[in-house]
Amino acid sequence: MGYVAVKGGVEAIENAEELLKYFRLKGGSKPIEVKQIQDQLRLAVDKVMGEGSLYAPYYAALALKQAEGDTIEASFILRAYRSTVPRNHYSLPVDTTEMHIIRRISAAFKDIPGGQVLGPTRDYTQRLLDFELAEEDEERAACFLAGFLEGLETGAPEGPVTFSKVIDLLREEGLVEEFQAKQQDKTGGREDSVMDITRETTTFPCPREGRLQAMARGEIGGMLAIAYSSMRGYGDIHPTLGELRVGYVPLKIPHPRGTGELYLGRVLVTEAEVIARFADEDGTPKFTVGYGLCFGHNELKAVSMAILDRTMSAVEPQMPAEDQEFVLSHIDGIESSGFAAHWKLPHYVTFQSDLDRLRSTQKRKGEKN
Amino acid sequence: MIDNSTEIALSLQGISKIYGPSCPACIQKTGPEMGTNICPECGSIVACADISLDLHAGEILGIVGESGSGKSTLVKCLYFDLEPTYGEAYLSYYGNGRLNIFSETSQKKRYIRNHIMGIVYQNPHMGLRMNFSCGGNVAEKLLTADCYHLGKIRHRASELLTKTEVPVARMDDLPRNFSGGMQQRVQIAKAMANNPPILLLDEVTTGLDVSVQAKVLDLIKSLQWELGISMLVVSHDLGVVRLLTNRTAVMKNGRIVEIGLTDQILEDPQHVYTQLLINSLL
Amino acid sequence: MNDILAVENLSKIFMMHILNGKVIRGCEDISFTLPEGESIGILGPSGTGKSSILKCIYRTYIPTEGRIVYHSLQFGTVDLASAPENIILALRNTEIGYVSQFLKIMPRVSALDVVAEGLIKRGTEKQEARYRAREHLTRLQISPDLWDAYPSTFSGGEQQRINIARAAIVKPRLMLLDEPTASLDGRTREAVIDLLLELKREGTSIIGIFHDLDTMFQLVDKTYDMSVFDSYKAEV
Amino acid sequence: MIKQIVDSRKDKGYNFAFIDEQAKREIRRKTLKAVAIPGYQVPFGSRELPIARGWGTGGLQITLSLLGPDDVLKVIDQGCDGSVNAVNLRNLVVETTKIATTLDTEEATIIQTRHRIPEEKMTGGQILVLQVPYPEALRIVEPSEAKTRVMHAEMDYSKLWVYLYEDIVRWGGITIGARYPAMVNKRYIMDPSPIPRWDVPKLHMADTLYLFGAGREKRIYAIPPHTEVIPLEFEDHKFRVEDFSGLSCGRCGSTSSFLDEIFDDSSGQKTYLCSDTNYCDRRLTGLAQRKGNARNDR
Repeated sequence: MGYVAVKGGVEAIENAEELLKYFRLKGGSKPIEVKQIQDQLRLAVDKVMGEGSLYAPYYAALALKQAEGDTIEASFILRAYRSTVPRNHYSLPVDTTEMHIIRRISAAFKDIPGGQVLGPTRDYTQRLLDFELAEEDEERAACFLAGFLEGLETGAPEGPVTFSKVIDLLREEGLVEEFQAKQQDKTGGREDSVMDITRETTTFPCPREGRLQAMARGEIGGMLAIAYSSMRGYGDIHPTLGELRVGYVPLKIPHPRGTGELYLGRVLVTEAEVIARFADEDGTPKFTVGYGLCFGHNELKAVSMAILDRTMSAVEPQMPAEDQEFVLSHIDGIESSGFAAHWKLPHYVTFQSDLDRLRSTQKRKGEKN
Repeated sequence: MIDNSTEIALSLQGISKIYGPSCPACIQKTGPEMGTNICPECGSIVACADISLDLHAGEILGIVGESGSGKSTLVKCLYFDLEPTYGEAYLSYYGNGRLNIFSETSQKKRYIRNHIMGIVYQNPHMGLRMNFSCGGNVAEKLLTADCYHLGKIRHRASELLTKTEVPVARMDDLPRNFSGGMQQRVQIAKAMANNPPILLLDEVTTGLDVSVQAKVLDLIKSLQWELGISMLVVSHDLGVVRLLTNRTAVMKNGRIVEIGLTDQILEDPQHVYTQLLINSLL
Repeated sequence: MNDILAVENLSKIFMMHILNGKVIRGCEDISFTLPEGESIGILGPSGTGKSSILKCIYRTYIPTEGRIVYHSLQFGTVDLASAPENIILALRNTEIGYVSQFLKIMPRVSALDVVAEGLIKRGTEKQEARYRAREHLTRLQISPDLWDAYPSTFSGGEQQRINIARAAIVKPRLMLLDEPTASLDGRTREAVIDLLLELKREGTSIIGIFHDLDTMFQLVDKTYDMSVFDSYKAEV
Repeated sequence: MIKQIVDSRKDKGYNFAFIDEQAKREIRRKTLKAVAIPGYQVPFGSRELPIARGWGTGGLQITLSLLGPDDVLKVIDQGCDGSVNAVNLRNLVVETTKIATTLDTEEATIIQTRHRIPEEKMTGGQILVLQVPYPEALRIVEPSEAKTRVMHAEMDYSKLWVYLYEDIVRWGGITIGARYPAMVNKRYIMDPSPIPRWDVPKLHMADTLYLFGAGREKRIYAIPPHTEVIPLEFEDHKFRVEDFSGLSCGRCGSTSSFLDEIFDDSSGQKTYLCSDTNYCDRRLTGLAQRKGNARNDR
C-alpha cells in the first residue's frame, strides 16, 4: 500500500542521489575538469557568479559541474554556499572609470574619448555551427595561442588606463540628469546608510540601492523578459545605449588596521548606462539614465538591468516593468525556481481538503437541481 | 472647526492641491485671472487652490466648471483619493466637527469613507469592483460595519438595489455585464449602503444616454428627498446642477470664482466666466 | 400694523462682462414698504424693471444697491439683499413664495406631486399632502385626467395654475407674483383670484405684477407706479 | 591552493545549525517580535540555505535558530515523518547539529511541519514550526504587498470578506480548502499555512507556541499560547472542517483523525489512512511502551 512507499523516503533519497551521479558519468567520457569549465565555459561561469551573488569563478565552475550545466541549479548551490561564508568587510565604492577595459562601446556617438573597443564579442560574427571546433585538441589550441600572442605586447598598458564615461561628458554639458541625492529619490531611500538586501527584507517602495542589488543577483531570463516588455510597448523606454563596458575593476577595503585603503584584487564586471527620454524634474529638461552593473561578462544582463533601473524610477507605475514590487519580487531565480519546483512536493493534505470542498459543493448543487 | 449652530455638515477650509515642486509664486501666478493653472515659474499644476465652502445639512450643493477646473480634484481630496497639499476639512458627524479629517490616521479616514461619506464616480470602474457581483459590491461596504450575517447582508443589499431600481434578480450578476446607467445605480446603492449622511457625486451622468441620465438624476433627487442626505454634486453640465441643487459654486482654473443660489447663478451670473458659461448653455 | 417688508433705495444693474462690460439697467432707486397682510401691485410699462424687483426680493438677482428689509418669523429682521444663502433658502422653504410666469420645476414629476412637494418638505404626511394638492387642483380647475401627467406637457394656462397651486398650498407669509394670470381665460382667472384672496385673508402679504388692471385692483391694497417714478426721476 | 580550500571545506563542520550566530540572533529577535504581535507578519532577512526556496526554508530558519544541543526534533511533511522532504530537512539539521530526533510527537521539543498539525494535543513545553508558502492571507484578493500591508495596518479586511460572500453566492458555500484564513487576537487576519481546515481549530487557545516561517517571502509570524484564533465565518454560514463521517483509517481504525485518500494498486479500491503517521502507529502499538525513548536517527 502507499503507506509503505512513503515510509521509504530515506532510502529513496539516497538512491536518487546515486542515480544522479550515474547519469552524469554513464557516457564513459573523461570527467570534465573544473578548470576547463572555468576557462572554456567562461560566460556560464559569469552567469552563475552573478545569480549566485558570489564572485568565485572556481566555485561557480564546480557548481556548474555538480549541476550538470544547469545554471539556475548551479547558482542556487553557489548562493547556498555563500550564506555559510562569513562577511568580514564591506568594500569601498568602486570607481568604474578605473576599469581595466576589455570591451567598451557606445551606441550614442561614433567617436568617444578613448575610442570604441570592440573586444571579445560575437556581435558581428555569423552564427554558423563551427565544425572545426569539433576537431579542436590541445595541440591545435596551443598552436593558436602561440600564433595569436606572437608579436603582441602583453606588458603593462601604456597611455591612459582610465576613460571618462560618455554619460559624464553629457552630464558636464548639462544634458543628463544629475545623480539623485538619496533624499530626492522619490521612490524610496534613506539618507544615512546603504541598505543590504541580504540582511534586511525588501519593503516597497524600495530604495534605489536595494533595487540595483536585487537586479545584480537577478536571473537573466526573468530580467530580460520584463525589460523587453518595456522596450516593446508595455512602457515607453526607448533607450540609447550610452555606454557598455566590460573589464576589471579594483576592489579595496578600508585598511583593517590603521588608515588608508587595502587593495584586495580585481573583479570582472559588465557595466551599462542607458539614456532614456528626457524629463524636467528640476526645471531643466534633461535625459534620464538607467544603470546596470553585474559580475562577469554578461552584456544582456547589464543592459536589461539598466533599462529596468530606469523603468522602476516611475513614481506612478503604469506598466509591469515600472512597478518595483512586480519586478523585484519576480526576478530572483533562486526564489522563482525553488517555488516553481516545490509543486513537485507532496500536497496530499491540501488536495484532500480541496476534494472535500468540491464533493460537498457538488452535493449541494445536486440537491438544488 | 464647524460651528454647530448653523447646521453645516461639511466645511472646507483653504483646500489646495498642487502637483509638482511648487514655489511661492504658484498660487499668485495661476487662477482665472491668469487664465491658467500651470505655474509659469516652476511648472507645477495648481489643480485647485484655496477652496473654502460649507455644505449645509440636507443641502445639495453643485460645483460646476469645465474639465480641468479642479472640481473633480476637490472631490477626490475630500474622499481621500488624493492628498491635498494644503487645507482642512471638518465634518459635523465626526469628532463633533472639531477634527480636521485630513490629519486623521488612515484607519480613521477609512472609517469616514465607509460610514460618513459615500461617493459615486463618473467612471463606474472607480467605484465598483467589476469582478465582484453587484450584491458583493454592496456587501463590501456593509461588511465594514461589522455585519457578518450573510442573510442580513443580502436582505439589506436587495433593499438598496430595489431603492436604486436595480432588478434584485440581477443581484448576483457581475456589474461588468450591466449598462452604464445600471452600473451607476449599483454605485449609488453601494455608496449608500451604510446610510452615510454625506454623498459625493462626481459627474455621475456624464457619458450616459439622455434618457438614462434623466432616470439617474431622478433617483438622486428622490433619495435626497426621502433621506435628507447632504450632497456635493460635481458636474460640467449646468442642466444637472439646475435640476438637483439649491446652491452652486462655479470653478475655473482651480478657483471658486462664484458661489450663490443656483437660480441666481443661472439668471444673474456675476463673474465673467460664469456669464460665459451661462451664455454657452444651449 | 407692522411692515413685513421694506424696500429701501433698491437698484439693480447688470454688468455684462462678455459684452465688453456693457451695463444694463434692471431697476433703480426703488423704495416702498408693505404692511403685514396687505398687498401691493407694481405698475409700469414693460422694460421698466418690475420683474427685477421681485427677483431681487427673492434673491434670484443680487441687488446692486439698497436694502430689502424683511421681518421673518424665524430669523427676525433680515436684509434679503445681503443675507447668507442658507438663510434665503430657509425663508424660501418656509415663508416666501414666488410665482413666475413660467413653470420651472423638476421634470418627470406628476402634477399632483409637483403641487404636494412643498407640504411634504415641511413635514406633512404624503397622503395628507396629496389630498390637499387634489383640493387645490380641483379648485383651480385642472382636469383630474392631468393630475398624474407631467406638467411639462401642459398648456400655458395649465402650467400657470400648477405654478400658483404649488406656491399657494404652503400658505407663505409673503407671496411674490409675476403675472400669475397672463395666460388664463376669464373663468380660471376668477378661480385664481379667489384662491389668492383667500390666502390674503389668512394673512399672506402679496407683491404682484399684473398684466391686467382688473385683476390687480381685485387683489391689491395699493400700487407702486414705476412710470410715475420714472418721469419723476426724469424731472430731477 | 584552490584544491586545498575545497578539501578543507569538504569535511569542515558548518556552524552549529548551519546558520551563523548573528543571523540566528536576528531571526530569534524577529520571532520574539512576532510573538509579541500575534498574527502580524514580521519581515526578516531570510538567509539562503542549501534547501530550495519554497521547500521549507522559512520554517527551517526558525527551527535552526531555536535549536539547542538538548532539543529533540521531529520533522513531518503531510503529517508523515518519512516523507521525502521531511527526511531531507531532518538530514540537514542532524548533519549540522547532531541533535536527537524523534518520530514521537510527545517526545519532541520542537516539531517542524508542512501542511499538518499533529493530531495529539501538544503541550506548553513544545513549539510547532510551520512552513509557509504564502504568508499573506489577503493575497487572494490583492496581489500587491505594499497594499496588503496597508490593509492590515488599517484592518481593512472587507475585500477578503466579500471574497467569502461571493464564494457562498456562487457555490453555495465557502470553497477554500486548506489555508483557511483566521482572525488572530481580534486584530490580524492570518494565513495559517496550508494546513487543512481540520487543523485550524487546534490553533485556538492552544497550550503550544506556533511559529510560522516563510523563507521565500521573508516573513515570520506567530500565535502565542492561549491566543484567540477564529476562522472567518458568517453567523449563518459557519466554518466547517473536512467531512470524514462514516470513514475510518484502514490501518488503525481511527474515526477522529484527518484521513488521506489512497488508491490501492492491488485491489483498485479507495482506502483511507491517518495522515498523521505517528498518531496511527501509536494507536497500533499502544502508547505506554514507546514513551520516553528519544533516539538519534543517525
